[in-house]
Amino acid sequence: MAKRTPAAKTSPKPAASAPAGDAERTLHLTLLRSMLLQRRFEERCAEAYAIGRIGGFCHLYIGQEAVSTGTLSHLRPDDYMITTYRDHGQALARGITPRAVMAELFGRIDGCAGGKGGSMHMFDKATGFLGGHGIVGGHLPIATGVGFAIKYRGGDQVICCFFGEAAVNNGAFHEALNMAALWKLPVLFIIENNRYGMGTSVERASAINDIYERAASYSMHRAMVDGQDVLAVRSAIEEAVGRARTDQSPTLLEMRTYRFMGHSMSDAASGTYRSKAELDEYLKRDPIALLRAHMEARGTLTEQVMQDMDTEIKAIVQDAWDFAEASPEPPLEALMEHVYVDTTSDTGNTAGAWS
Amino acid sequence: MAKRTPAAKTSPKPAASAPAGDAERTLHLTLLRSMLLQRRFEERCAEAYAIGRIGGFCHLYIGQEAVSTGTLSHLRPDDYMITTYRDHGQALARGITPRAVMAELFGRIDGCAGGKGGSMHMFDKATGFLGGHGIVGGHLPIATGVGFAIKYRGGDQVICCFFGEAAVNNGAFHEALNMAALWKLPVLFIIENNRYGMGTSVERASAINDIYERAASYSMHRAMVDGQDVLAVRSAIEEAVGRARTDQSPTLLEMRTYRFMGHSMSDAASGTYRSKAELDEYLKRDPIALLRAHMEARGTLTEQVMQDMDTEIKAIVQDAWDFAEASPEPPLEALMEHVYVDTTSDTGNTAGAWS
Amino acid sequence: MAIITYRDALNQALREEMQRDARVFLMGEEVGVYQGAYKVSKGLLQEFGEMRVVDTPITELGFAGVGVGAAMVGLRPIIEFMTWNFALLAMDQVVNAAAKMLYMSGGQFNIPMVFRGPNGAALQLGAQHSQAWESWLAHIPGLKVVAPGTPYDAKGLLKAAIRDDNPVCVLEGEMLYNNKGEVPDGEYIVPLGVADLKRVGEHCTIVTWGKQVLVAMAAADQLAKDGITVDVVDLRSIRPLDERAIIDSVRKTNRCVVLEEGWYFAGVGAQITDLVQRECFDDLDSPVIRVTQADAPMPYAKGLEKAAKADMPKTIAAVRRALYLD
Amino acid sequence: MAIITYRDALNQALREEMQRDARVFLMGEEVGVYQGAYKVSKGLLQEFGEMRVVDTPITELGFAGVGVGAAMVGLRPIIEFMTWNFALLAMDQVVNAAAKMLYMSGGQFNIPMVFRGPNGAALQLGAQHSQAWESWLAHIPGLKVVAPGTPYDAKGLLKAAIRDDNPVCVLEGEMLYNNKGEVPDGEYIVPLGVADLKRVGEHCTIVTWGKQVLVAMAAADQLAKDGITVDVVDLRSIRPLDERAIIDSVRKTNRCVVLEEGWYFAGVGAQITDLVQRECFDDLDSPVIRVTQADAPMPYAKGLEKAAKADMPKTIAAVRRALYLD
Ligand SMILES: Cc1ncc(C[n+]2csc(CCOP(=O)(O)OP(=O)(O)O)c2C)c(N)n1
Ligand SMILES: Cc1ncc(C[n+]2csc(CCOP(=O)(O)OP(=O)(O)O)c2C)c(N)n1
Ligand SMILES: [Mg+2]
Ligand SMILES: [Mg+2]
Repeated sequence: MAKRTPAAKTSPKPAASAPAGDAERTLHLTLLRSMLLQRRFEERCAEAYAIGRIGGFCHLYIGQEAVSTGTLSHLRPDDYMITTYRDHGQALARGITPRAVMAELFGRIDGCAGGKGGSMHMFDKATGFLGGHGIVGGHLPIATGVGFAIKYRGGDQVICCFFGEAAVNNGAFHEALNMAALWKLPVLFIIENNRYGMGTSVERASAINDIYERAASYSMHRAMVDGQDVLAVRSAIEEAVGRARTDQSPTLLEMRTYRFMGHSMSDAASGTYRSKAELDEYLKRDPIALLRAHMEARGTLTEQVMQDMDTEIKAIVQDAWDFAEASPEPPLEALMEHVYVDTTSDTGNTAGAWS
Repeated sequence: MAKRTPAAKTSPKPAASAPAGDAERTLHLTLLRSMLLQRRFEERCAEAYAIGRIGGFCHLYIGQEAVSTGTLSHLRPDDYMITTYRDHGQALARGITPRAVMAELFGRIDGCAGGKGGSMHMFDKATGFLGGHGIVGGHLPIATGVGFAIKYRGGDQVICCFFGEAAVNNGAFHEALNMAALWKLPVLFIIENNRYGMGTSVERASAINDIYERAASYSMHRAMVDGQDVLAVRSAIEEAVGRARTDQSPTLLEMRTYRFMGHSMSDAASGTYRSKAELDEYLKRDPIALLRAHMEARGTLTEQVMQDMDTEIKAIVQDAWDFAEASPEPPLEALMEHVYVDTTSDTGNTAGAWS
Repeated sequence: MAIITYRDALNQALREEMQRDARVFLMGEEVGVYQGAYKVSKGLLQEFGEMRVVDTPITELGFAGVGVGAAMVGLRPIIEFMTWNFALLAMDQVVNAAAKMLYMSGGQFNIPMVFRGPNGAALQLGAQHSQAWESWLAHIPGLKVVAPGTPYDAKGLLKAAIRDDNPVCVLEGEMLYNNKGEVPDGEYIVPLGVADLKRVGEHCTIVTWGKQVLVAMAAADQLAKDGITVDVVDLRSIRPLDERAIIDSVRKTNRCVVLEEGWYFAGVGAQITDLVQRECFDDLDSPVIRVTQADAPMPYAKGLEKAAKADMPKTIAAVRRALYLD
Repeated sequence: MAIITYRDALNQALREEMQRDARVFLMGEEVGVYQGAYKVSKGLLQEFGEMRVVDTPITELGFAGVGVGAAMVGLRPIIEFMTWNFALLAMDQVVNAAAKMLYMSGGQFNIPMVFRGPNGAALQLGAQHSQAWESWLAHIPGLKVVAPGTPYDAKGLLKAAIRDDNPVCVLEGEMLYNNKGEVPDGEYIVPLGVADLKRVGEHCTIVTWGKQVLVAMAAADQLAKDGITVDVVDLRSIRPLDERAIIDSVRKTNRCVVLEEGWYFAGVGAQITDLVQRECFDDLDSPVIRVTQADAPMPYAKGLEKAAKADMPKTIAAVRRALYLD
């Protein structure tokens, strides 16, 4: 079945023998912390779903944390990002508080979308989090539009657009990438290739397996990245972001990763469409374990630090849960709010001041 | 503006010095005749449009006759084809009678779609002409579906799908090609690259200029073809059809051609978006003139034969006009006919006899 | 009569029709290996093989078009939309190709195909996954549209849809798949365009379809406790519409409530109101009253979602209003 | 007051709003170099440059989404569909993104954008190029929908649409572009949601919008010759709907005809009928009568196309029927 090895081998990685500076340790701890937060948060989501605190569709991010973390740790606060329904991890990695994310999942008023969006539709204007979107491929043209706006205003921001590998077969992918390349827009298209779109493997859905090569159709920069290695992700992103800021050109990155859970809460982790053996193979490349091992080898992480971090994070997630549970449901008046805004642009903007 | 020379140079062409057999002469005369019929027919369409016999949008095929002719001269009667709104030439090349095509253009009952389709929507079940379609890109997935049906039934037919170069940027192109390649279906995707989608040149719409290379995204066979050279078209098609019949695999062919008229009857031949000089340059590679010169060089065509053919064809087109004009308008009852059929499949088909 | 689920009823319809006619095939996302996102196609890949139970890439526009192409040359495709929400991407193929091909071609190419999948809201799926499409689909001449509310109707209507030589949209209900009901053992068909009077009463007519049939029946039970009895006209088919059944009922009860899942503006309910006020102008004792979803995208929060839906209390209130009781 | 065409009125609106607000840009197929497929954007590329007048590839889904993205981060896009027929491909972006974003995000991201282009049939364009979309669009909460019938309304409504902070669909008419009418020289706005009583009469109300306004006016002229006078309520906006204007008129005339370009099943006209029968139940002397396109795809043949359209004779017949004259 697997025509490729679990880990891609092309990505750069700091040599294990280089001396570990303080800056490096701080960075690595930050990355580790972010990934661990996402992991522990999702574990509690599974629990909350099981007891009915969270409803609807719920897609966990466990296994893919290096992608969100490596990518978003490199963005500036004024950059933008947009993603799919599998958005909890990215919401946390981008800096939305666990409280606001959990409250959204619980459908409460303090959620980052006021309880109206839910698991699939996290939004946060303050951090430039332009939403989790539910239609596969639908947010890719939107990302191109954000890139267009950045260029229009003459800024040097970037927009990061995450999507699953199954989206690359959709027409929206094609239209969005062609325009981003044609107009040279600062968009990072990030494929989270976790090998499956629900129960369909990439080989059964795409006529080519190295899907980053699709970028050739648009003469776009492209690379395959080991999506389990947060440092590899970071350096690929660094390069792409640099190009986007200075040259305003887009990049397509295929991050090879794996989801350790089922597609959503109603799907078993293995059985129908992937084997237990395959899952076990990929579990060996847990992104958190990999960074941890790397740091231990470099002497920058001890068992104690790790345990303390874990304890602290668990408390943060518990706090998020408590907060969400205490947050009220939206009042019934909210039902008819936000269908329209009442405002108009009364003054115009001849100066081109961007609001 | 033109980043490429008018004629592509990669296509094979019989050496001018080979001896010309009878079979060759017959073939070339057939091809010449088909192209000339399309040319003269379209000239009369322009006239009919000017005096209001033809209404709506009307897209002439003048300049592109080598593509339809070279392609369709190679198909079997039981093969299928499907195309865009620029469909008169292909309808004739496929063997729909000039009478039926002209009557359709005049909106008459003897038209090949009973007057209901019009210029953009020629249809003919008898010749496997699956329609001219008006939504750019819309018929590409339909072609993939026909390819699927051929394979499903275990046949060795092919489906030829024509479309303009502007359609390659549309999502439907991407979805249709990926499925055709993934499932290995006998579909020939034929780009008629006449350099413009209305007023937008290929360079202003596509991030790459060699658009046949898009097939790489689907690991699909591909080639660029001199679309003004009917013999080059034929040999490219021969190869692709062979592959489709034996191996059931699809091909993307980019036929480089040019339309000598405006996009539709309301568009000038040059001025706004392309220069007179560019048009003049391309006029030098008139597909009819090229084949004629080739035959003259081979001693297989005389001035007299050419003139006789032209006279005969003009008479055929005049006959089509007269026929169309005499054909009645559909009766008003026709308005509500063909919205639904009244039939159901009462018997089933366990035997798999394909009807 | 066996008691089976709506899901199994659909599965039986698919299996029987695929056995009966080699031209029939099922195509869509996850219909094969995964056995259907909602397991409606369970076992079919095993029985009929990869060529007749086809998993697709996520390309609603594309595979809907593939179905149209296959139908043009003699096959009888069943296109499953994982949910109708995603069919929005395929509307060009449904409307411009499937619905218009017969007409544009002057009667040469009919399109014998089925588009099916769950329609409307389930529970807390949020704004993009909770939309009811019958008002859009039924607007389009060339399409037929059915919405079964019970296992019996689900099997019979799906079989009729598969045999029909026109494109038929079958709107199922995610919340209905587990519901059980009686389904005859032998072969049967529920003809398209024939409504079913699911309950007989005197004081008011409730016109409804699809999953709202259950809401109407529950409302009828409740109203009966107060001595108010209603006709429940289950349309089953929205296009063709059984106008006769609606008119006959309203001429009898002189009052009409239309209960629909979707939004009110230019909804199917508006069309039924139009029909009733025209054909029963002198019979109506009160205006036709419509019960619809709140005029907003669907919110995620449980309480808001509940408040948004066209439910039993709202239906009861509408009937009482039609009777000038409140 | 200058007498200018509908096309020039739209062009003025675009130019003035682009001058007024640097965030406003125009994007679509052929809007730039080609000066617009129907020349509505003539001269704008020359005045505002390539970044603000943007030619796109043929990707309705894609560039509609580009507009949504730009709107999310503070620009004010005007997306031109060469015709609304092609917008079918973009419906996912219009419905799932533009219309729902504000709601899904709990009020954080409004989408100040305009989708515009010619809607409905012109002459002999056949089945795929002759479709009126207001019934679909107005069904969707989160969208506003306007359909100007005159140059004055075209300019004023388009300006209002551009300034509105919500997504607004502007339905123009290909057959209207050359029509002339009075347009004031100074700045003005026609507010969204306010109907215009284009003609005052006694015996019947004709409710209409868009290009059908001219049909209604012609019918009114004709009817007047027989002593029948009508109110012509030009809705101008379909969503928000000026319910008051409709109700007030029908309460005066006691009769109502709804004239619309598109198909009848679940059309906007059905919604207006629903409103009228509910709000004017005791005022109506006859049922609301609807005039719509024939319930078939649009045929190409001249005579058939004419027969398919909702025209003046049919409107006159409907008014006479409402008055029990025939
Ligand atoms: C257009 C559309 N079709 C179908 C679906 C249903 N669906 C939701 S997620 C999914 C699989 C997507 O796989 P992928 O893009 O690889 O992302 P992953 O879930 O693996 O993160 C499908 C089919 C959808 N949401 N949108
Ligand atoms: C989806 C869609 N968008 C826009 C149009 C309007 N339109 C008709 S033809 C055309 C240009 C197509 O160019 P190309 O594909 O190169 O074909 P050509 O006309 O050159 O043969 C456009 C934009 C359409 N028919 N369909
Ligand atoms: Mg995936
Ligand atoms: Mg072209």
